[in-house]
Amino acid sequence: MSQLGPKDIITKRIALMFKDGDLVNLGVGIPGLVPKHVPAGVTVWLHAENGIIGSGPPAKPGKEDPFFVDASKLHCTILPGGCTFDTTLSFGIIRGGHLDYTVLGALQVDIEGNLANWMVPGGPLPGMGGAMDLVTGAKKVVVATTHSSKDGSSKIMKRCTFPLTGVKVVDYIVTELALVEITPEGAVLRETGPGVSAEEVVRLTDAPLIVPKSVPQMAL
Amino acid sequence: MSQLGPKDIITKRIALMFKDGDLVNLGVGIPGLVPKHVPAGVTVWLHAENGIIGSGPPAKPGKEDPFFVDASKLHCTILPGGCTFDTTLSFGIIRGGHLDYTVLGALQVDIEGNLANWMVPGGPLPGMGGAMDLVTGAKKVVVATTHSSKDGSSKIMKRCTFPLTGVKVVDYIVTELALVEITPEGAVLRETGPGVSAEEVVRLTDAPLIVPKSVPQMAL
Amino acid sequence: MSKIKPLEEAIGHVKSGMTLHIGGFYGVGTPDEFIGEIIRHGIKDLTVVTNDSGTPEEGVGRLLYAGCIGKLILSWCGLTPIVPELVQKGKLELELTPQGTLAERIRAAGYGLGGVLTRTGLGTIVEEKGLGTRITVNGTECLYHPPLKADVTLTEAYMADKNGNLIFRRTQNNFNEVMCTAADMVIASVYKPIVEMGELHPDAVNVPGPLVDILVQQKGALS
Amino acid sequence: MSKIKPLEEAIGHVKSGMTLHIGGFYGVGTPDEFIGEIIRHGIKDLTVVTNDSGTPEEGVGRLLYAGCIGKLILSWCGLTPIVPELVQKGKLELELTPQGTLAERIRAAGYGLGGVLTRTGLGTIVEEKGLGTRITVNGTECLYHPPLKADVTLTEAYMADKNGNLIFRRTQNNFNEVMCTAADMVIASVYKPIVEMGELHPDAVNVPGPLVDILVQQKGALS
Repeated sequence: MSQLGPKDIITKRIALMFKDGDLVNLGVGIPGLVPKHVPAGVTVWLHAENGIIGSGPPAKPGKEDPFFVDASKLHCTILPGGCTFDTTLSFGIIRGGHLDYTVLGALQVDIEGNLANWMVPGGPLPGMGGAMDLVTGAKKVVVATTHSSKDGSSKIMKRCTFPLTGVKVVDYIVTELALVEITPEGAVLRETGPGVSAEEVVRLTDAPLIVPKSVPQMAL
Repeated sequence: MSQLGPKDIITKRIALMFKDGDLVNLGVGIPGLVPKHVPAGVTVWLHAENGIIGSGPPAKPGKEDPFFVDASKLHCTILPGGCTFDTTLSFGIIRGGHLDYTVLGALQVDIEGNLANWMVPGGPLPGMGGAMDLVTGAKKVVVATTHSSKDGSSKIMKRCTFPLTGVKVVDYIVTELALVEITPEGAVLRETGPGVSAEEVVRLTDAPLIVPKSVPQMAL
Repeated sequence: MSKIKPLEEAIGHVKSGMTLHIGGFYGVGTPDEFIGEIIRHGIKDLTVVTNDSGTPEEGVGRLLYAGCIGKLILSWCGLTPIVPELVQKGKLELELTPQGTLAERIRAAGYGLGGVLTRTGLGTIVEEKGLGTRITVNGTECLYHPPLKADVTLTEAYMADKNGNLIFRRTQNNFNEVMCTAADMVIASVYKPIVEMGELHPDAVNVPGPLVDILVQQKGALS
Repeated sequence: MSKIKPLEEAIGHVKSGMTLHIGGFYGVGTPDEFIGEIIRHGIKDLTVVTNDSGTPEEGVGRLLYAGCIGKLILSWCGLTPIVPELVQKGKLELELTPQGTLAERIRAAGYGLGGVLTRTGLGTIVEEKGLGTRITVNGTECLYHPPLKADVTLTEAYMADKNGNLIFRRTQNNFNEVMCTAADMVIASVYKPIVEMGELHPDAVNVPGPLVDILVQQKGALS
């Protein structure tokens, strides 16, 4: 039985998807925990919308470069082998299919691969930033989310009701209970979380999942 | 009476159009003579399609940079204040209206402002290179050409018959006999060459020109 | 004729009612002195195109709180709560645009293209609100967005020479480079002392000098 | 896993029938060793996208005279008289494209755009031959051109680090930078000795390393 908390289960499973040299963009929130789970020997290059590949750890206090922040507004550093560039190339990389993965949080996600993660109807209006570009352009779109909302309803829905970030764009949904792949046939339960049965996942999900005969647990 | 030969009349008149700081692209042939006539105190920045602003004189023998040629394949130098860039930005500068002038030769040019300068029907097929972009994008398109072909027919025609470089793109035609401006009303004779009368220009031109009451001679 | 001008003379070209491109991402690469000068002059009814609205104290947010902006075209305004207030009161027109589409719309204006064809935003509010128009090209559905040009671009650069060649540092570039191609007038606020022509590496220039009209030396740069 | 490979292994990825983007303008920025290796392997029926065909002895011209090319998409071929001969014999398909449109078509593929909208070529042979399709957008007539992607991009760079970050010198860049965004595989021929990561200035990089798959060190670079 794993000792990992829900967010670490989610982000460790996602970190294990990457192969050496992959280029990855991480959204705010849970996806920010992914880097600490990348296995030794695998180098993942982080991409930031404002024009960085290879953004490194936060700058030490007093050493902040006033001309250098990451996409979360943190004064960051650059790793050896990294580089910077303008917004058009940054989004060329995103939209041109050069990102191996984008990992994003969700307000809602559904079994058709629709994602809503930028706006709650009637709520504040922050703007979509680069999220619509990321879900449209990246080779693989991975949603990192707890399985249920605070009210107990499942985050994986039959159909999103909030304004969408992208239509039929999601490839994988990873929660602490399940790794679900969105396929043309439907949402397939590929793995369950540590100590969780397929039946349990199905019971805690408000949308039909395709359950293969054998569903392994995540190998974390 | 000017002592200048026909090509120097043409290119000196064109050089006098520029104001300090103008960005200019020069085609092959006669336009190459323009720089030597730019007046002292006026700095003109030359743009080359392959990604140069501020290309300077040819490199000295033995000092050629193998990674540096201008758009005529000559190993050139760069002037202080010049810079280099890729083809997309180079043509962004051309197509985005950032060139103050492009000066081009002509096979044919007509009073509607159509230009044919890249292909003789049945002749060799060199390709349009950047000429179609230049005539479409530059703020002012100036055609530099001798007034007549070798067979004695005028280069300024009623209607071009060769494959066009651009439709209704020419602003000025400068020959050793005339400076003609293409306007929505027609081709207006603005100036005559040194020692040439308006009547003479009209007689030597196979297309109708609008002749204002007073047509000054070029002030060279 | 020198391109280097005092701050007040440079910003004298910015008039009420104009459309401005303003560079910056979370304030990095935003020309702060220009923002202050616009507020000081009481310029109003600006259409501002920018990545984000910064905060009430930083970047384009300062213009919002000072009441200088009539229309805002950007991708993110999450830290300036005045935006929904002003929109609700009818005092601000807001056009939320995906960040990549915004950059390409500006580039299309600067590069003389007829517009942008992108799959980003298909089936979302971007299409529903008519910001992008669905068309089918080459067998693929896309949204068409028109070019987005400004009267004036306000940009910040790390280094410049007297010809206006600009070099940015790290993430200072963001929208600045492309915005310098897409306005009738480009005004740059330069961090480091402006150098003589020939002192910048010609291959390292981000924005060619002829695209830049006016250079303003930032205060303190010569210290 | 190192991106640095021997010449023969690198060009082993180029197969007959493929579409190649090949950088260079009058041979400057063209990876000469790659051209030689393709000829040596007898690769045929290539579709080559490039600015110009160089000369019989230089650049893409060598591939033409060696009979490696079935289709040529470029803006200029004035110094390779074999082109009209091969076209007349039906042995070569030729697509002449305005240089700026060619660059934007490649960029559209690399940047995930739906195509190019340009006024260049309106009313010319470009439209008559159906290379561009006239459409009206935003009240303006344009030609639409589809994106232009390659299986492999062959590029030359002045400097590179082991992550594949590339820097070009002077006019070596031309189509190289944009071509590196628009192919399934990018192979770079590097002039200067390839350096460790961290040795290139991060703001001076022209092509980010993750876009580049294979680096080949040019012969003599280590001398």
